[in-house]
Amino acid sequence: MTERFVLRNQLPEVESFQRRLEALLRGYAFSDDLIHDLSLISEEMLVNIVHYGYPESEAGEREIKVVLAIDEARRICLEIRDDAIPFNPLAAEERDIDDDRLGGWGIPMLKTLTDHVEYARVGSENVLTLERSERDS
Amino acid sequence: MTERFVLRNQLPEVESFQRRLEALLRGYAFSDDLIHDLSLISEEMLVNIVHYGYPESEAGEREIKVVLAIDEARRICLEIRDDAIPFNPLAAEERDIDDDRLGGWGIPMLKTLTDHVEYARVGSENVLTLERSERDS
Amino acid sequence: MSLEIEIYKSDDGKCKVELIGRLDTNTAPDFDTKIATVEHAEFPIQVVDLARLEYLSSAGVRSLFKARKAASDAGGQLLLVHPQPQVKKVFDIIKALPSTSVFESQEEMDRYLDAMQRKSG
Amino acid sequence: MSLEIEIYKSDDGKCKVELIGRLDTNTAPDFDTKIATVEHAEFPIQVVDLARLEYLSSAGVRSLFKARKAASDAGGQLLLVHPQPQVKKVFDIIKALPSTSVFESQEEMDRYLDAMQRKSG
Ligand SMILES: Nc1ncnc2c1ncn2[C@@H]1O[C@H](COP(=O)(O)OP(=O)(O)O)[C@@H](O)[C@H]1O
Ligand SMILES: Nc1ncnc2c1ncn2[C@@H]1O[C@H](COP(=O)(O)OP(=O)(O)O)[C@@H](O)[C@H]1O
Repeated sequence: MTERFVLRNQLPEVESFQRRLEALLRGYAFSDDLIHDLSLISEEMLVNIVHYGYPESEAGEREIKVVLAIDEARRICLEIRDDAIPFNPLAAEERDIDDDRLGGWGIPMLKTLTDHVEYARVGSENVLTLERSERDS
Repeated sequence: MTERFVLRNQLPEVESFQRRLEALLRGYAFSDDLIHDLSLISEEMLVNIVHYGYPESEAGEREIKVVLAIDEARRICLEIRDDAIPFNPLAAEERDIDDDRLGGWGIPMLKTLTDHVEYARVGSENVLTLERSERDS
Repeated sequence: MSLEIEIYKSDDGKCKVELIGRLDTNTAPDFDTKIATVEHAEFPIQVVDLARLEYLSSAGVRSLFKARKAASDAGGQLLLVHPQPQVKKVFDIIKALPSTSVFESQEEMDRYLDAMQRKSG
Repeated sequence: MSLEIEIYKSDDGKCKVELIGRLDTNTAPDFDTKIATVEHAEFPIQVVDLARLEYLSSAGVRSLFKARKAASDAGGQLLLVHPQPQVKKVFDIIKALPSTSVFESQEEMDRYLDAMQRKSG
């Protein structure tokens, strides 16, 4: 199954997307653990796009597109597409241990909580594709 | 093994007896559960004797004798002997559910947390003998 | 071998009392004194957190009951939460204790308080 | 889908902050505001109880760190206790977090505080 979402670039849309994503995955009987992780990554990535990708002046006027796909093996694929400034999270510098910035955790979370992530700049869009299946706990 | 204790009829003696009893049983590798229960019953019975058995004016002047025996089957026998007013806790009236007194729990605890209890008035003494072994949890 | 009593109050009228150690013949009077300092009018709901209470004897039970009665006489409530196994055992012997006053978890207690509020509101 | 923040204070300078719900991009600002109202001079040790925190995102982590830094800049400490599995997972990703600031249980935290006091006393 494939489900498409369109979000405006403002924070309340991120939260309501998370609620819909969680409900949908719950409907497919995924574990609380997996639902938590995908919701968390979504918050991290979408909030970053809203915060850093677009100029303040365009808040709420642009669209972020998300596609959720679940295949027969119950592998979940989430594609996030935005037309904001080019940014490849996989190329972003690794935080190092001595780093005393208070933030910078979103990207480590993305890497840890997914099985596979890809980034591409396609025309004027950032396309982030991530995969995740149930994990043994 | 058999161990004898003599306590004066005052509260601090009860507490220090409990500490010695707990340490001794711990030395024999009894479970925390059993140690807890025997310490609790001791507090209940000894405090009752101190409170109700002797006149206030004789506080600290009388002796309560306790014998602890552990047999080969690791059955614990505790004998409490006092020369206070005659009182048979086993004959004491059962608390009923609607009873709205705030207290009266010592005797139900005695019955629940032991395997066997006997009471005898021997000469001028109350002799309470109780047995307890490890329980499956 | 003793009891520590920590009393926490919130600005919006909640009071939480944490008991650490043993509530028994020796320590019950201290609990009686300290719990009596909490104003019922200001703190109608008093929560006694038993997470770190290792030992409870009938003298302690009596004190908890007295405090509970004082709260309800004043139109408030005293709730107990997080009893550990040895303490739960004692509550089990005292079957007369209403199930609405000892809660395994804070969540369980919250649900009870919410339901109560819905009924009265 | 939101955050409740309950702040409890004791007469002897202890402060406990309970977080209930989600600490995320939406709710972090509310936490920032409320935790800032706790005077460091009066409450040098602030304990944030996470027992009922279900969800923590990096925005929440940032707020906890900010509060922790504010406490230590003022010569105090902010300690975290009772992280639930989903929250623990986030702390595990953030390996940089010193092990002396998140405690599984209150007992573990008490031992740490006792040891600290013995060192300084
Ligand atoms: N979508 C994005 N567009 C532009 N820059 C981004 C984007 N996402 C992240 N960044 C940059 O990468 C940095 C690290 O991001 P992250 O790990 O989420 O931590 P934080 O947001 O706490 O700084 C950000 O501070 C920002 O400079
Ligand atoms: N050793 C004793 N000597 C005389 N009376 C006793 C003794 N132990 C108990 N009692 C009586 O039995 C009652 C019930 O005892 P108990 O169940 O321990 O509850 P409580 O001490 O809370 O009243 C006491 O109130 C007291 O009147």
